Amino acid sequence: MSWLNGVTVSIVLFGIGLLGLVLRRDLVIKLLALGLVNASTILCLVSLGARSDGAPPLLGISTVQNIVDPLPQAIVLSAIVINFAILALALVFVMLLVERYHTTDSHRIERETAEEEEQEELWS
Amino acid sequence: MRHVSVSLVLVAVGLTAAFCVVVLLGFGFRGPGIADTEPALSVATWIDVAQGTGARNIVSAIYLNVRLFDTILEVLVFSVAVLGVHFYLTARGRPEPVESIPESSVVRVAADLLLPLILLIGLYVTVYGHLSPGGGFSGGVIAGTGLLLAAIVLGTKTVTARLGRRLLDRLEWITLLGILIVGLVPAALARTPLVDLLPAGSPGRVGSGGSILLYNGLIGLKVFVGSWVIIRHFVDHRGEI
Amino acid sequence: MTARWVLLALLPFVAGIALLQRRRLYAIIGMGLFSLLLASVFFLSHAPDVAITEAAIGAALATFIYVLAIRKTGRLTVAASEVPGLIERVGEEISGLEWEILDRAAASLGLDLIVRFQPLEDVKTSLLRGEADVGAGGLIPIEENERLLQTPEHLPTARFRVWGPAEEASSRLAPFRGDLSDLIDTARRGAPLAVELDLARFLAVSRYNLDAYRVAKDEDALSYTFLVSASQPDIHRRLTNLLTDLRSSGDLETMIRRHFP
Amino acid sequence: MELILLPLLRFAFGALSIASGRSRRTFAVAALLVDAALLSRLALTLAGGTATEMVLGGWARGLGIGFVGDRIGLTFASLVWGLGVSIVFYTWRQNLRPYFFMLLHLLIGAAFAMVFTKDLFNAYVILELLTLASFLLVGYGRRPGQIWASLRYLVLCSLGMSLFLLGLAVVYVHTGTLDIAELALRVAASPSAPWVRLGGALLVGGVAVKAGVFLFSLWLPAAHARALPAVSALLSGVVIKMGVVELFRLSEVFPLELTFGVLGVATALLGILFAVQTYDLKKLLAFSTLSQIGYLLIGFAAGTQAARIGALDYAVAHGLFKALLFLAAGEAARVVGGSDVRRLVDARCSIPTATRAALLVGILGIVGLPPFAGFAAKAVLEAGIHPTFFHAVVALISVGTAVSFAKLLPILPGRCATRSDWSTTTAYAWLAGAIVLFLPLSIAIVPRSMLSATWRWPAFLEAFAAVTLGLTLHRLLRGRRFRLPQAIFRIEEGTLVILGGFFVVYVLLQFS
Repeated sequence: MSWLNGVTVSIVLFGIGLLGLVLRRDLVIKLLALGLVNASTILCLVSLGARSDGAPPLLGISTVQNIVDPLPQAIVLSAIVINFAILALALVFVMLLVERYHTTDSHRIERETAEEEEQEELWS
Repeated sequence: MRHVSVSLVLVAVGLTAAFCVVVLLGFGFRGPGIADTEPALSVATWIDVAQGTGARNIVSAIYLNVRLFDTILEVLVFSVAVLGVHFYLTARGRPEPVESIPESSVVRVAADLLLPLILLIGLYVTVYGHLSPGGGFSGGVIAGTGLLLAAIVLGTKTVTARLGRRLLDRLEWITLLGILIVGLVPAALARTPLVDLLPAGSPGRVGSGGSILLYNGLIGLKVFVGSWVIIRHFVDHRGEI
Repeated sequence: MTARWVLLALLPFVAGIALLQRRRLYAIIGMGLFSLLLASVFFLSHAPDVAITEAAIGAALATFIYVLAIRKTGRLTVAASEVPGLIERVGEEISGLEWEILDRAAASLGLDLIVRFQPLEDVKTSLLRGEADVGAGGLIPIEENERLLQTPEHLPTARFRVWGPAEEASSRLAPFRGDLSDLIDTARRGAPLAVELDLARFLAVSRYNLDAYRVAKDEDALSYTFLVSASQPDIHRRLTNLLTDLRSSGDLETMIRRHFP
Repeated sequence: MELILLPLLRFAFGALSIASGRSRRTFAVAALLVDAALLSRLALTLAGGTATEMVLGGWARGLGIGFVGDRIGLTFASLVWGLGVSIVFYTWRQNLRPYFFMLLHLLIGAAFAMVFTKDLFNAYVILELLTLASFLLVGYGRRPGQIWASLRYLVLCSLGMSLFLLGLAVVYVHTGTLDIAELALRVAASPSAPWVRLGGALLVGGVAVKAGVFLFSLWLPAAHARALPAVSALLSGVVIKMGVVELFRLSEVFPLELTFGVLGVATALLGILFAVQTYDLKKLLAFSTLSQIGYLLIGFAAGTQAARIGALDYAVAHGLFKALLFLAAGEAARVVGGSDVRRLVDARCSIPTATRAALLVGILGIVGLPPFAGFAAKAVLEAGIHPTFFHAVVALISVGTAVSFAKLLPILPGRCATRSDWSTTTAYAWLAGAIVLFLPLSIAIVPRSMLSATWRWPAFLEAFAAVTLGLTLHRLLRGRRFRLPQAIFRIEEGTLVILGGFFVVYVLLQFS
């Protein structure tokens, strides 16, 4: 089962997320897909060090020889938080758009903003 | 799905599949530790580093000492998100009334019992971040989410009032400034900023690990307040809970 | 380690199924489940710090704010005046012909249906203010309004003039606009009354005592419709299509017979 | 020590301007003064010897986050500072909220960190902070168009950053390092390994989304055109440039000459096509930003030291005149009530004289007439380019730029004098001064020998010829509209185009 490791799965997840991002028109589901893409890179980084006889990077608890690489774990902590921040703000913006256009369909919002742009001026 | 044109679906599936294949083939991952050359950083280095800082959790030692600047930037990103949510969701004309669901006493009792427990867990995860898994960020989020429970029962206004609205608003920037000041203190002592000045202490004790505990505490407080602000706005915006 | 493999193999399926959902709520719950599984994978990959952070942020906080947000983004708000047979509260449930049609429309749009009952005179105001998307509850629109869209008729109705005992009949009475329960109350007491009613409301009132009053029926070709806020052309189109489908398949007949035996 | 103090103090000022919103302008000025002091200290150290290097937290090299204060970093930091000055003046009378100032401080602080860092993951975090801060700034006006533009920006940039992180994983698993200098050594040891190509393509593809490369940055026109003028100036002058800085750092690691050549030519030509076609002033500026990024990439691709330095010099020059153009265009559009060029021409008398003068200086700068910034930087750049093909492309972009900006000329004349307030005029004067005095100023980045070589008559001749040709073409083309595809600017197509761009980079890396 050597092909079934975190890296392979994470790349497949990246692909699924991309498809969701392109093919689903609902903005909320687009954001979920974007979250999946981001999460897949985190899985990829964490899996770089994972091995069956590994031990968590805690001194005094784990055997020193078995400790897995702690650097990817440390950096993905930042990545997780950043992904959450992006998601929260994107969600707020989707809420603002829905309040204005009463829809989460990306094509319709695209069309309506383009029409509005033609009609009204960009500055007031 | 059916509104999407067929050609777009075909192009998307084709490109994505090709992307996956290219990345899978090119990645060259043959299992952990199997590299073409000796990696620049090894686990042994990190163990030395962690022992130098006095922290037992190696990840914490990297996250809050070696790569502290990343963490500060990440806290800034989180602050920007909190501010953004606050800015874009408040000044929108009509604030909707928020009501709690008063009817079920079971929920109320459960919340009364659970809330202190969740806050305690958050505190533990924060304070013991350098000894066991966890840290300021996860601790703060756990405690902040615990308040969601209180918001369900009491309504966000009551919870905010109990926590003290002005205190919350101030904590938001006091903690941020605190983190930056702790990072800048060495500059005042003619050392480079972000250097850890506190002693390593004896590993395994709460008071060990240099300034990791200090940072964890500040970040925990900051994230606790921040996640509550986010939750409050989202709850308020739902109209009812 | 077997557990880790099983979880890893599960991840793409959970993610794929979650993103294929029509209803946003299900997709969100699916992705929350995905995050939880991911956190377990991290834990089994000897990354407890990442697992805790992912569980707290990805699985809990992110899912919460999604769920909190979608109520706002995904509901079909109906302003309705309560009319027995068309849309009425029966205990905890709502039933009626119009409710059934709206329920189907909401399901096909992937929206949660929220009904706000209010007096008939307020329904149009709610629509114009954008507080509701659809107006229901025995609406017979007469004048054209470019800010409100009409759906095709779903039930024919008529004008019933009710007056008495102390009131004089005129050829045109004020159409009824208020709360139906008040009217029923008035009728039950036999108090003076002069009002024009549509079929469903007339039936509702006539279940109680109408002996003291005189009744006349005007034979205008009138029908009930829904009113849709002009900012919601999608909902209007969907409702129109749905009504046409229901009529051509004969389902509408069955539904009408169910509520108006 | 200045290297880390610059960003950290900016962040502290950001927190302070939220804490005490009333003194937000005082803090903005104080931050500029502190920056100036730190930058001049850094410049003195640099003038005295080689680049300063440091590892944050006092750790060993390669272990912690490495910062390097070289000429490039100092130049870009100065650019950021200079733009910061003009933005503070420009917004002085606008009564913006403390929130705006906080974001401004964070953006500038992150830019300072970006120009100095040589750690890949640190670059990722900084780029994300830049993305979020500028995302919120684009939506600051809360118009639905702005909200939608910035949402697309966020989604596409986040996708790009995911590609970057994936590339970082590829690189890390094979080298075990995140330090760019260390990474360069390892890549040089095995330049043709498959992971080098994949990692390089992912990293470059990810950064290119932020750097304004046409195939990748399809979010850019809408975001630039719909944001507030001050924000557009920041986006074009600072945020895009930070992507360029990272591309430059990556070009020292991976063999990217061919890639940058192809991408540069593509982005330059496409940008020009769209710029010539549009009649909306702000969109015109946005598309021209794309075409100008082409110059930089061609400069990186040429392979000579002179071309690389010239490209960086041009990046600074572009930051200056594009910021000036955006500020002036925003002011003009606000006064007239629309940014359509024809409307601006009709109502040109209501546009303040200072604004029209600023537009003139900006146009002279961007079309590259001597002695303005564009000419000086382009001359250095061209001196280093050897393949004739690239030379032809650079000349073509010059002509195209002249064609697209020729339609602005009717706005400028007019005997009517309208006064504007002192703060915006100061902002214009500051930037215009830098554009006029660019040649002496660029001594910081360009060696003196290279500078003197640019003052030759062929360079002058070429500049004037390009402008003349551009004006003639503009007359010929006038009234002729051609339609270009607009669907690529949607979120779905944009995602696919980014994927396609990744493949282009990947394939091109095979041949280098």
